[in-house]
Amino acid sequence: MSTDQNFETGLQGSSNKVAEFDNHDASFLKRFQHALHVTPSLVPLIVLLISLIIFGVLLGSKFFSPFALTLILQQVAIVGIVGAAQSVVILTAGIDLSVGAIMVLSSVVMGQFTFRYGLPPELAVACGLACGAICGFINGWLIAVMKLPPFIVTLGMWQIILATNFLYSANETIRSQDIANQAPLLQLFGEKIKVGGAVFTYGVIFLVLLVLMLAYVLRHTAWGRHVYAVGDDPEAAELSGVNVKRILISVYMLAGVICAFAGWALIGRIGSVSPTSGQLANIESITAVVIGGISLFGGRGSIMGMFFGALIVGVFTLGLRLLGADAQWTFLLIGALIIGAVAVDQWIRKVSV
Amino acid sequence: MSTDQNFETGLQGSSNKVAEFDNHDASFLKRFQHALHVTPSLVPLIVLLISLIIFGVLLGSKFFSPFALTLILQQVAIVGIVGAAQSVVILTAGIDLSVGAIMVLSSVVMGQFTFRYGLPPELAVACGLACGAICGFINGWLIAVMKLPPFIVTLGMWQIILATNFLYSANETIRSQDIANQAPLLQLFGEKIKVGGAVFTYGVIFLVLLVLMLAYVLRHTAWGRHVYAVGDDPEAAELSGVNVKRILISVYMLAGVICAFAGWALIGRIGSVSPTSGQLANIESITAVVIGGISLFGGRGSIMGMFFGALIVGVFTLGLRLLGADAQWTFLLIGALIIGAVAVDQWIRKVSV
Amino acid sequence: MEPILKGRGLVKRYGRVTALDHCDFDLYPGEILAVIGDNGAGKSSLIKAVSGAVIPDEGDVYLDGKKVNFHSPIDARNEGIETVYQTLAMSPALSIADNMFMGRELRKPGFRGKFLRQLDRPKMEKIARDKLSELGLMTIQNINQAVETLSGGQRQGVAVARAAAFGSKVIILDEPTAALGVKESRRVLELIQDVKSRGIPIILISHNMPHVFEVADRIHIHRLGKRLCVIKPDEYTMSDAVAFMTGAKEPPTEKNAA
Amino acid sequence: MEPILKGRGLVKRYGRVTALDHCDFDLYPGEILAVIGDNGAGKSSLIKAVSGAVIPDEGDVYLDGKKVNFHSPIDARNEGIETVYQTLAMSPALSIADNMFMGRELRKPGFRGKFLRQLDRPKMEKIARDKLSELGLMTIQNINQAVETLSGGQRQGVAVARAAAFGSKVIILDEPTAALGVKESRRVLELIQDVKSRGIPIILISHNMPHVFEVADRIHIHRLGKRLCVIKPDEYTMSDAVAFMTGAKEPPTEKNAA
Amino acid sequence: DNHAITACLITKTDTNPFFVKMKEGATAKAEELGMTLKSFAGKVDGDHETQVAAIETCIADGAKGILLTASDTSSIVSSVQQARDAGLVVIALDTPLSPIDAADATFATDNFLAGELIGQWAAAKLGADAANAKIAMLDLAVSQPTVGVLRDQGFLQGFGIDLGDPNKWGDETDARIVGNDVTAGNEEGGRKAMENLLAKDPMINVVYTINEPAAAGAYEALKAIGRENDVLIVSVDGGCPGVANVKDGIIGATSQQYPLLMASKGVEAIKAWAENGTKPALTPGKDFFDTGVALVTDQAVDGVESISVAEGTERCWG
Ligand SMILES: Nc1ncnc2c1ncn2[C@@H]1O[C@H](COP(=O)(O)OP(=O)(O)OP(=O)(O)O)[C@@H](O)[C@H]1O
Ligand SMILES: Nc1ncnc2c1ncn2[C@@H]1O[C@H](COP(=O)(O)OP(=O)(O)OP(=O)(O)O)[C@@H](O)[C@H]1O
Ligand SMILES: [Mg+2]
Ligand SMILES: [Mg+2]
Repeated sequence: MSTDQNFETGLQGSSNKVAEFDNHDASFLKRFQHALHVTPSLVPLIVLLISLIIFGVLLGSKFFSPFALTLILQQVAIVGIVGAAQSVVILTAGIDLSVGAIMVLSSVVMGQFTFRYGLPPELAVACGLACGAICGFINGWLIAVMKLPPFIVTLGMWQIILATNFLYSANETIRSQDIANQAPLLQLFGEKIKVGGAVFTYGVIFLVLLVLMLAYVLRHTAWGRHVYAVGDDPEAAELSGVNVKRILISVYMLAGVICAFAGWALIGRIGSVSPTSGQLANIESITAVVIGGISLFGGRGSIMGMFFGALIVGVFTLGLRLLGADAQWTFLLIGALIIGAVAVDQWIRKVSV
Repeated sequence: MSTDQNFETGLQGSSNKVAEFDNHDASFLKRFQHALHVTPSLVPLIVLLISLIIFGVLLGSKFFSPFALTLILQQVAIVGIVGAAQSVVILTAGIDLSVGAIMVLSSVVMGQFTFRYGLPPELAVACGLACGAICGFINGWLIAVMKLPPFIVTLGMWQIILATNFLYSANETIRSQDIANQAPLLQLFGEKIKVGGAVFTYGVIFLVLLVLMLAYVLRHTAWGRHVYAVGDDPEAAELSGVNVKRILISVYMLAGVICAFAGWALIGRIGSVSPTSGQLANIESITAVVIGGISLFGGRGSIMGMFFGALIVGVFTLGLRLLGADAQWTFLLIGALIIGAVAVDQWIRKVSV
Repeated sequence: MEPILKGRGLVKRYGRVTALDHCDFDLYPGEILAVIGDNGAGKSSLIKAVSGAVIPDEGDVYLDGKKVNFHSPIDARNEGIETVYQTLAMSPALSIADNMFMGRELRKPGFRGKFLRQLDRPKMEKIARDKLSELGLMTIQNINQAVETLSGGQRQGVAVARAAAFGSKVIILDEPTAALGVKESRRVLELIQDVKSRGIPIILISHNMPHVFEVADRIHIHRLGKRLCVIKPDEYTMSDAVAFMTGAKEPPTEKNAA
Repeated sequence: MEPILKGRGLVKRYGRVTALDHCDFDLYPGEILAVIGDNGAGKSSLIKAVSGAVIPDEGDVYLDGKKVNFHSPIDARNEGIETVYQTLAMSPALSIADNMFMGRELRKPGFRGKFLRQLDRPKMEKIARDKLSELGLMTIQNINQAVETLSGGQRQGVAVARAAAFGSKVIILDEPTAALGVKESRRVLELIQDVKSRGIPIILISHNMPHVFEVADRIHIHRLGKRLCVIKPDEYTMSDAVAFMTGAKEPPTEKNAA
Repeated sequence: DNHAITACLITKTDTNPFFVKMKEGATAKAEELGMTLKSFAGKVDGDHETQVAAIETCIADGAKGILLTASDTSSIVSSVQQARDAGLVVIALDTPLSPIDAADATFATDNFLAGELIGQWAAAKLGADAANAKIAMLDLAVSQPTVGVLRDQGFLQGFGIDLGDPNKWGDETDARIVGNDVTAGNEEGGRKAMENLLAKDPMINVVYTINEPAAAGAYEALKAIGRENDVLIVSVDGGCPGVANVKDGIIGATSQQYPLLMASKGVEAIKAWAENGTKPALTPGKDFFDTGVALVTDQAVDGVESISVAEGTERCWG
């Protein structure tokens, strides 16, 4: 060892213990704060519960009935499914403005392939799902390989897909009665299971399963971890061995497929195939995602948060309507409550650090 | 000096020259590339010129007339003004979804204060501008002080302001003839200057002056540099002495005031005061900003780029219509061309590094 | 003598992690105080707490004997405390000159500066270039380069130059030579001596023992979030200091030995 | 002997800045090659060019005598080249364990790993903790902490531990001890010796001359974007090396002296 | 309690003055009859998912009946059925559902007829020149919501142009049509669309507009190039500003509809249903209750029935 290093003799006998401090976290409050900190999706859950309670108190059994509560689930099913797609994309620091358009085009494909070309509904559904996957692939390819900004790519694709939808469908609505008679499979997600007053559609069940599955995949598989890493810092992810392109393309394709499922669920919900649906899916899905605490800058947040976020909006909407607020007042109050919900979220997070 | 440092004696006589390499940048092409690199707004300018030339060749004098070219300017005037507000916000890594709503509410305030309360138009205009400033201040306060995400704040404010607009105006339109008779000041921005076949409205002139002024302020004042610093890395900006809160609030207030001016210009353009205007201002202004090369992640890009971005969309829209594309096809092609324009942009940038 | 900057009972917790654990701190006028300690001992947290970059959970900071409540680094800067943070705190997309003058830009004289509020770029660029030359950062080829295009060491050089140029009361340097080359490190040490000779006290965090023992008047040894002891470099050897800070030896009993 | 990793005529330009100017480079099997040079000399650019992180404008890279075209760091990793970049390349919001195993995650055995593709978190966490303990990074209190909450030195420790754990052919370390404390630096040097004794060659970029002269077999001196000369630490003194790299002295004429 | 009867009004949007007035009329009537009225609306034209949610909300709320202007006339049918199954009476206002008997009753104007009237008027006004007219079609949105298609196709039919597929606009091949563009039904869109079509052919002399705000915008564009006096603008709606514009010669003729009548009739029908379970009667000979449409112009032409501006002003709605 060179003489320059002789001060290092002082190292002999240095401590090898892990640093430890008094554990200040004994109290319930502290433990609660810590729980909030490590599980960020608890925050929107709490906001959700609080708003449920408030509306419950104000409205009584009109709101706190199994019927009304499951109605909220049905009303958020489509937004929730699209929001799941949006969440995965936003976790990579992207954004998908074409979700609504993909959803509608896929549902139109399912409908028209059955009725215009006479394909068996199973095959038409498969074509619809493939259509979603293709749209997603184009998004992903442009973003990952051509390195174009997601916002612009999906903005352009939104217009392209929507226009294609209008041109292809010739604005024809396929009527509910016809579907029920000839291809009930298309309405599968509209089937109901009744438990007492509670009504669960297959669409709602699909949403819950989808969210649980994505939560598992994002948390417990390598692919999921890579999604977070790409959203966090794509350069660092690339340098540390993540195939960023492959992840991005797979994310946008997955989003496309989920949107196609949303399109299928949409047929179940409204009964018919209508090319003018889904115009608000973008903004509503993004709202759900952000209220759910997923950062638009990527890499932070959980899909459960999105689910609670969508429910919060659903609860506010139904609650305010039942309270008798008219449409513009409802918009106004929902605007205020969106800001309020996020403010509460921020506040709880701050307390919990 | 301790003996450990004796290797530093090697430093004596070390070179003090600035590193220099052969200058490879002699050729025109290289110098051009360098120019592109240091002036990013050149890229959308080039895309704009290319698209002008292509449509000019395809359409001849129908397109290359002073009338058609200045018509494009008139058509982008509102989007351009709102885009200027949006640019400043996006430079701070924010986003303002409420621009369109602020614009409409301000124009309604100007109109209703004149006609409902009989204020002199000058005062009503001042009230409209103040209304814009207040909306902007609320946005800025929530974002800077309450530390809420800009997307959510302005999403909520969008709904709140729009609902207020409809509730306050009771959806009443004030007719162009009434304004022309009683308060022509409100239509000021609709006044025209004709130079040969070219028609310049005051609105267009205002847009150009606004862009030039903002370009100056952003580039040559401390406030402008701070806007970039905040967008780049707000934490670093704070640590290095920027009053991040003050900058953010001032940025959103400025955006609000500019939107109010846009509302005034809107009255000039459509003649009347209509609470249903401006529904597309958000998406169109963001499109202009992003095509203009301003990063949605803040801190990069220039306001001139936004101006060219708005013009690119204007040129495409009018050019395609003149080529005979119908409304749906135009919609589709504009989607494709948005992606195309940004792809060209990326490509030029890559070549130029 | 009254310390110019003093901390008492500072506590800072991050979730379950305790970065500062009732830590005391003293800086006397005109001295160079080195702060040494293991990685994660809480050195950066300490200087952030005294420079306004984080607000401590408990404890007080005194400047010139008066209690101060810094709410942001700007407050500290206005009192003349200039800090080079370990993360450097620069805006990557802006130029070197822009970064050096961030928050204290120079305006053109006369009408253009007063009413158009135009910046005096040539002057700022000239000063920036001079300050960097003083530090011997000759490999910077273009003063208008964006900071993100600089090498790690160049970036650090810019941050140090900024602090040295503007600090008037206290200068805090958090590992200023970590990424610097031999020549550039030497310049920074010379600069530190230089600043000291102007009567401004300096806090220097460093892992480089030879540097620390060369320039420091007193050495604050930090361990597990608190001040373990303060020693004078001429009374102890480097190997003692290393032994204290790593817990291999017991520190001298009189805590404020030096 | 054939170099295991070789660069010839590498050029990399960033706009007007020339970071690599027809640079050559050789790493022989089993050796520790130090790369030294001023800040901004182009050391980081050089190792990025040979590890796939940037694609050089001109010039070729050879691995085991065969020309390779790395398009991304993953290509280089697949060939067994593991790199610690100066910027560390970590995902701030993810945990230490997640970062260490990024791109090479371990899956649970059996059904859950094969079909559900479930990660084996306990195992990854255990390995991560072991690797960090080997480096003496004892102050890390929680292996599931997000990397962004670590101190600068702790972060660097994690990056070094990752490279040492997974490199099989070449390990490249860009200033691995810049932010490390005395104890931790010593551990890294020991680790380097350790890796070498496993027969894996190492490229070490460092500004710390004592460290360089202690561990290096050969020293590549980089100046103004090219290799100035290569020396053996036992043939020249530290002060010679510093003089060469700063341009104070002419380098030995036979370029490949060592 | 008198307010025990709750009725719902669900409109396409609540930003279009037409629906705003409809709501005002319904609210006033409900007040008069001592009922509670809750109103809902889609966010944009064509937004039928929000309407579905609104129907569900009304069911949950225990309303007795729903007044509905459907954004998508066939998509909404299954939700309407759900409401009827739950014991609510559903009355389609303004726009019939498809099939029309999906609702308990329909109080509507015929949008196709409204278009047809202005088409006939324009053709008659031009006389022989109608054969070489240059027509600009200012429509609602690229998504082609039904109301826009009906008015557009009605106009073309009235003008004597072959429709192609009557369920969509833009597929006509007649050379007299310079082009279709979309306006979003407001002034801004009207002006821009008009400018685009004028750039295509500056000699346009007939302008069909989806509604009166779009017509006002189109007029501004024409004024900007000094052609406001030699172009015929026709429109649909009959709101008070629109009728005033007819008076000022900005719009040549407009088809007036009667939202207040629809709304008040509808509210009365719900009250009747709630109190004694009677369903409203239909206009004899039609499968809906026709609230009527009238052409408002001061330049009456032969063969097209019209009312004067003075009369139109008396009956206008907002
Ligand atoms: N923002 C933060 N969130 C959570 N924990 C943090 C944060 N900042 C620091 N810590 C923790 O606080 C402890 C002290 O960190 P600090 O940066 O002060 O150490 P340091 O002495 O400066 O170390 P180094 O020499 O490596 O820079 C570390 O354990 C670190 O993990
Ligand atoms: N992405 C980039 N864009 C532009 N210039 C760059 C970029 N990366 C490096 N440079 C420039 O290239 C030159 C070499 O940088 P490099 O990082 O290779 O130096 P280095 O020898 O590693 O320095 P240090 O010891 O400070 O880390 C510097 O002048 C730097 O400014
Ligand atoms: Mg530190
Ligand atoms: Mg380097």
